[in-house]
Amino acid sequence: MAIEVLYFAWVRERVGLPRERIETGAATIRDLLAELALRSPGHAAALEDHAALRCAIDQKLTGLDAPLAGVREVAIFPPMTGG
Amino acid sequence: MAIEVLYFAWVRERVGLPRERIETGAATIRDLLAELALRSPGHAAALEDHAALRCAIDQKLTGLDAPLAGVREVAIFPPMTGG
Amino acid sequence: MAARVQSEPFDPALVTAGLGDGAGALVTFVGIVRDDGDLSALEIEHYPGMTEAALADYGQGAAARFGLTGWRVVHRYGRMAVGEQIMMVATAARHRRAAFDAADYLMDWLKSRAPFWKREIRRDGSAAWVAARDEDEASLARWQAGRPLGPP
Amino acid sequence: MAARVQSEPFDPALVTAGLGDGAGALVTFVGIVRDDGDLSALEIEHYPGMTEAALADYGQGAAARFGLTGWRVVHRYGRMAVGEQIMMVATAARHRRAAFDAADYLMDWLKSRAPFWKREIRRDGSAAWVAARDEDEASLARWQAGRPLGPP
Repeated sequence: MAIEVLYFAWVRERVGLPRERIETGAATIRDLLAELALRSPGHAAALEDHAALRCAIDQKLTGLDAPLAGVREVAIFPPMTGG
Repeated sequence: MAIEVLYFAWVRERVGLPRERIETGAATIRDLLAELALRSPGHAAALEDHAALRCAIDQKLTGLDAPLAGVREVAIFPPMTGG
Repeated sequence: MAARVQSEPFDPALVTAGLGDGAGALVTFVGIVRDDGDLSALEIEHYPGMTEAALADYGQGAAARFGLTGWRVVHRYGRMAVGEQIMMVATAARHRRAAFDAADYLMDWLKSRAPFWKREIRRDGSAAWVAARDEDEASLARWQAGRPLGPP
Repeated sequence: MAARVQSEPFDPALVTAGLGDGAGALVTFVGIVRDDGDLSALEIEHYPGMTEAALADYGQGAAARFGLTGWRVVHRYGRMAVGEQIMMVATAARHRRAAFDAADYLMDWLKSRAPFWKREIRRDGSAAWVAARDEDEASLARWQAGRPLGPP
């Protein structure tokens, strides 16, 4: 399936892209992160430490083990620092 | 000694005066209340229930058993309802 | 002057002017005459002289306890119609916890220990003094754990 | 619209306009870029689309939980110099406890669960992403006792 993947803050900077469209068969976000990490050294540096990452599926916060079936947009980012 | 006594809110209304200057030998505010209660039925109605009263000596909140020696101004009033 | 007692209305923007300078967090509380169905107005009596001193005292106490970078208190007296602003507390601090706690603490002091008395005027013209509420005393007592605070 | 995300500055008086109607208590929190010695500016990145939805969601959650009569959230993104206002929360309720708690609760959600990321720009031109703080997570966790709240 095709998924739009968005990156924010230092994840975006390390990956070197704000977003990319990918084809994947990954079952969960955790699986997707492992796939994405193989794309470039920047991806690997951004995505290797899962504990430092947060994510959203179709613009809703979720955990890394959330299933990806039917998903259009996944965002990967550091812990939020609003307020 | 001469003391200025001030009344506020329903204490003022029941006493019928906002303030009065009195001569007293009362040792504490509690003693003073007993003396004042003899002045009129309005004073009695205002001052009989000590648990419903709060007071200040020289514009500082204090308890009813505070000593009166050297005091210039005593205020008697219901529990405060600011804010 | 960080504490003011006045009969006139106040503008919150003027009360907080400059208060955020050097701060990271600014909290304000505004009390409003609440429409409870048949209330027409509030009349607030106070103790001139003592009121100003008490507000300054409680504000300085909050500033010391919570490490505020600034604070303001304005409290009105006299008659206020439903919907009018009664009073305002503003607290500024480097971090939000201190600003929130100081505003909350100051409100508890003002509710139960500042010399103001409210009278409710109903639409039918009847009037009654507002009774102090046990829950306001309980709210104030939250801050006293561990050390005595202010007057008895 | 009770939640706004914008790059421009905001005027707290306009944000709270009309919010006190029917309420007895109005609490506001304003976050300001704090002068910590060598900070020049903050840059805030956000997740367009999700941000607006998240702020509306958290505001509606607070309104339901605390019985608010009204609420507003404004959060800026982009570059802000020291002293500028970053964001604001305003909560209105019949009683002060609900207004204070709702503002405090909303701030905890915004700090840790709204999709904003801050970068500090120092006077020497260096820049660094602000790390999330454990104490912000702990502050948010205070509200979760008793029942689960929102997303994991």
